[in-house]
Amino acid sequence: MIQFERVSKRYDNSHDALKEVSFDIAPEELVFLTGHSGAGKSTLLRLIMLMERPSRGRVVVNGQDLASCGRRAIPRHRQSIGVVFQNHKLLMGRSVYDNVALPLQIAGFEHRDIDRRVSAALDKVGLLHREQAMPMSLSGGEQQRVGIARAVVRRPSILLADEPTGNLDPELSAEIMKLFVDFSRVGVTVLIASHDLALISRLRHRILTLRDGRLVAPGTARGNA
Amino acid sequence: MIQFERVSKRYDNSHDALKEVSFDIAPEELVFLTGHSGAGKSTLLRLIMLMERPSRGRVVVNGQDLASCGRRAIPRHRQSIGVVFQNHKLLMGRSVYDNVALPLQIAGFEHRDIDRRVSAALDKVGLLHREQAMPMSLSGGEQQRVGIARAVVRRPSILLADEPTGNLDPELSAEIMKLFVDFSRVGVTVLIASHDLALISRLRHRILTLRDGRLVAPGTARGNA
Amino acid sequence: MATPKRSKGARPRRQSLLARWRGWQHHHGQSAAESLAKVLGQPLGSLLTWLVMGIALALPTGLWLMLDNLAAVSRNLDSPAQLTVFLDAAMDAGGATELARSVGGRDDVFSSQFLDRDQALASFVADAAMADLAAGLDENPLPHQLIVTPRSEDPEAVARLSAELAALAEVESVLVDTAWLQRLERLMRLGRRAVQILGALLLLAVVLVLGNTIRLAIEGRRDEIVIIKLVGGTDAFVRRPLLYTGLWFGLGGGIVAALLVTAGTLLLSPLVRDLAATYGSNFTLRGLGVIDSLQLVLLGAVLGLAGAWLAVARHLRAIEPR
Amino acid sequence: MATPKRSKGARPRRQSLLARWRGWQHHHGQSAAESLAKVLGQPLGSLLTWLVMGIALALPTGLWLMLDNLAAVSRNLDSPAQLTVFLDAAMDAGGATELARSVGGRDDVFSSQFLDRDQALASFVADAAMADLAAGLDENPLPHQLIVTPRSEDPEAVARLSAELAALAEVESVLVDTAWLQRLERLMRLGRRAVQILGALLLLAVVLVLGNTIRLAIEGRRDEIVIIKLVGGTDAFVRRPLLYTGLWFGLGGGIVAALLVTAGTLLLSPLVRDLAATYGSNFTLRGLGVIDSLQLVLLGAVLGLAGAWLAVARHLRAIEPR
Ligand SMILES: Nc1ncnc2c1ncn2[C@@H]1O[C@H](COP(=O)(O)OP(=O)(O)OP(=O)(O)O)[C@@H](O)[C@H]1O
Ligand SMILES: Nc1ncnc2c1ncn2[C@@H]1O[C@H](COP(=O)(O)OP(=O)(O)OP(=O)(O)O)[C@@H](O)[C@H]1O
Ligand SMILES: [Mg+2]
Ligand SMILES: [Mg+2]
Repeated sequence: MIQFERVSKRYDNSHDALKEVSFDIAPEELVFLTGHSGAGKSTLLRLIMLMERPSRGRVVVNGQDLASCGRRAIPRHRQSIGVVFQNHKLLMGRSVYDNVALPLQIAGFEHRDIDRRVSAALDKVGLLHREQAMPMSLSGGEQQRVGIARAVVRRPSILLADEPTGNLDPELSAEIMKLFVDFSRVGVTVLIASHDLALISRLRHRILTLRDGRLVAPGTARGNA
Repeated sequence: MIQFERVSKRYDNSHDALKEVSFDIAPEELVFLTGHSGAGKSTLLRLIMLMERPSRGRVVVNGQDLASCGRRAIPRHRQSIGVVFQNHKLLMGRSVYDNVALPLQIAGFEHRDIDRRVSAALDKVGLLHREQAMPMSLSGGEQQRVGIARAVVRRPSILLADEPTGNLDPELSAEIMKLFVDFSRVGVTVLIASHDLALISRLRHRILTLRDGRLVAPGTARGNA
Repeated sequence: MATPKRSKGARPRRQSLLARWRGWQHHHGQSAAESLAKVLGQPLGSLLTWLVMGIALALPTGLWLMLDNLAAVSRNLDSPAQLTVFLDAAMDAGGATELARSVGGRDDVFSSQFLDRDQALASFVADAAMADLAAGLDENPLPHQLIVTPRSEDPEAVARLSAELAALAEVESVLVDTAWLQRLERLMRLGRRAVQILGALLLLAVVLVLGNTIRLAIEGRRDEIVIIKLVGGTDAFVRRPLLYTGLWFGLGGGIVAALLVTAGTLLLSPLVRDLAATYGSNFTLRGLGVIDSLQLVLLGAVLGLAGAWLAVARHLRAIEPR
Repeated sequence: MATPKRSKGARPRRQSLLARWRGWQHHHGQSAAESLAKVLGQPLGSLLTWLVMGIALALPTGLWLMLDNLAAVSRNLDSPAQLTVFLDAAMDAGGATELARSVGGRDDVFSSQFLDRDQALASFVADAAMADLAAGLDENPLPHQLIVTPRSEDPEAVARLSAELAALAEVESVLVDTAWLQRLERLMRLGRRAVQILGALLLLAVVLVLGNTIRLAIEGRRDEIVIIKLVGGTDAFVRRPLLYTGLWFGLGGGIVAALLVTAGTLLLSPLVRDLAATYGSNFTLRGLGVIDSLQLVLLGAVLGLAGAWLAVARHLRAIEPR
């Protein structure tokens, strides 16, 4: 589903964020991505969703080489991916409901459909009662959960999450992780960047570890989940 | 140094974020604040730095009842407090250097002084080499560390930190926590909100735990650090 | 926390065309309503924008109206060539009438009208600059006159007629009334040039005000745009509310402009009526009609939309998610 | 990662007054430089703002210049009261000169000048509207005239003198030249009213454009303002770069306005010269001098600063950290 072939990424300031990274994530697999601060985790996720282009190498998502995906095709590509951002990236001027409904609106869903799906997604992250609140009036963890609801509301075939539990307490973190695991069970390919080594090692899924932009110990320990 | 006397905070939406919270933090003490997502940790910190006013009760900081601190006195009050925000709150249009220099500029420090102190602070969080970078080109963890450098650069008498290690790997988190502990040793009162129970229980300082806005188990276990 | 359904529905389903059309329609309605709500939600700021736009639109419109009125005035002045025939001072009214009839009978004369010396003074007085000179006269210094309209407008034919009339014994002199029009022409050219300069400046101003406002609106929504692009919003989706914002600003600006021009006309028209009255004219200032006003509002809307489109085209691409 | 120094320096030291003053000065310099860099950094956007402001400033200035020029013209026209004494048609030049001398000897007459009928026609011709009428005359229909300047400007005295002169046997009629000025006065009043309306609209426009631009600048910097307030920035600290931004916009606008007015003057002046020439006048359009231009630029800067101050006062308070 997601294939990296000797991908390197050098930023303008000539910093090599990724160096010759190769891996392959099968459909419906759940993979964790870990590494120290600045190792290149977010960069890797950004390449998948075309926020950046690789300097060298090939990224293939869902059978399509992303190099062949022009500027005008980016929105469609992104619509097929659900993303939880490291810094939430919520619309501060819109209610929680509107934030979660955004991907559905973009895809041109009908009003009734949107209603139903948004409620379901917010319910999953335990925030149905804050539907009409503004993101500003939510705690850090609640904002993060709104971001998760927005990522899953369209039932994408690929789900990327960058530090989705950074602002959550251990108990809630475990619940959210379980949610991601459940998604991978119903056919979604999930890639999660996380520092919470204790939590992710407990879940026994494949773990990709980056160090200074290089993939170390290409984990093959398939989980049993 | 920081005193809460039966403080309650009710937000406009009639949600009680804090209920009758009382505690007392001695000068030069380091205290951790923990609790589930939405328990009221950030609200508590916001009351100390006058981003919110309590609905009931008294907050006394550095001997001054904050109720007596009018609108015009807020800047001076905030200048005496260093804060690490949960969502970093960096100036995206300015370089890392300028971000860290901001509190010094506000206080009217001289050019040379600013240079020296900013370098020292950035060195402490291991980002001296990214001095001229823009925050946008930093990883999540690096942004968080810039926020920490900004909070400590003026050597404030009080240091508040909201989830300062949420985006850092375990190793770096421990280092940053050690930095805070060091600060409390040289006379700074430190209050840190954190979810990382494993880490903070290892440090053996006093821990305040919030549950649904109420203080549970007013920890008195003074650490030996 | 419920577990996701174990259906194959986990893949993003392609929407049916009809559903997509409905969704598209709905987003249009929503964009229009939301941007309107936002515009109305900060009434003072929006009023400022409307006023700026309205003033910028009202000024060229006002000047255009002024030119229009001037043209109406000059059309009144722009009568066909006429000969004023001054008769011998000794001639009396009866003889003059006789002569008028005989001149009127000529082939090359369309009409010939006897103008009594008292009448002549009166019409002289109607000519502004002379009114007061005449008012101070105790006795009419003018002779009887004939007002002769030639059949042909051709300058040569007019000159020939003029010479022949001047040769008559009863005629003192003949005046051909053309140089005066040249002078007016020159004055009007000056006015037109001045109005051209002002008009050009002001149209530029309208475009700039709009472009600027929308550019700043885009900058203010930078975060929003980035986020929408990140979750897969197309350029059209991002553009829509901005275009509606431009539309609302333009529409409001057009309405303000129509109101300003109407107010200006109302303020000026008593003065113009007074002035016209002193010249014995019943000329009244022509204001903006209903249709004109609607066109002005429409123009505002179109300019608003166009300005928004330009600003969006220029600035939207620059905003890419990081 | 170094450990913090174990000094008591961990408390925020109060800065010495001198150091604070230096820091304050430095922040002023920095705010000025940074806001200028930002303004120049997006040259097109800033140019737009400058043009909008420049146009809004140039229009009232241009109108003011126009009025100024008109006033200069009317000052030429504004000669003291004069009596034109039309003599009996039968009187010859010699008798008229004699009479002029005797009238000139009167106590209530300042000067009395004999105007030959041919001269009179010539001066008649100089009066624009009549030039072409006269050009068509074969013979001079005017009698000899005296131009009498009364010693007193008092209307009653002038009226008495006029009556006494009219009673003389040699005098046909006397013309008192005042009503003509009333008429010009009325015309000027109309012009002034029109210019007042336009000027008011345009000054409003300047203020609005500025307020709007700074308001949007504030909104664009919302995040920045919140963060600065969060780390203890005073209102003055937040305000400073915004005020400088207003200053730069105003200054640029003033410069653009001066250039526009100068360009407009240069475009119009040949036309005005031509027109003046047809009236035998060597009147030239008075443009903006160096001092005037500098004042305009200064006015722009002051308005920019004032507009920024107003916008900041209105909108800055609303931005509080959450
Ligand atoms: N736009 C950019 N321009 C220049 N350098 C960048 C840019 N984005 C990221 N970097 C650098 O690339 C490196 C990898 O960044 P990345 O965000 O991928 O790290 P990360 O693994 O997500 O770290 P964290 O856990 O702290 O979020 C970092 O050193 C960062 O400073
Ligand atoms: N401005 C606000 N208006 C209304 N409710 C608010 C506001 N700010 C916070 N709340 C609510 O108050 C509660 C406590 O919020 P707070 O941010 O203090 O939680 P927290 O302990 O910091 O949580 P987290 O660990 O997720 O950051 C939450 O339920 C939140 O939704
Ligand atoms: Mg990252
Ligand atoms: Mg919080």
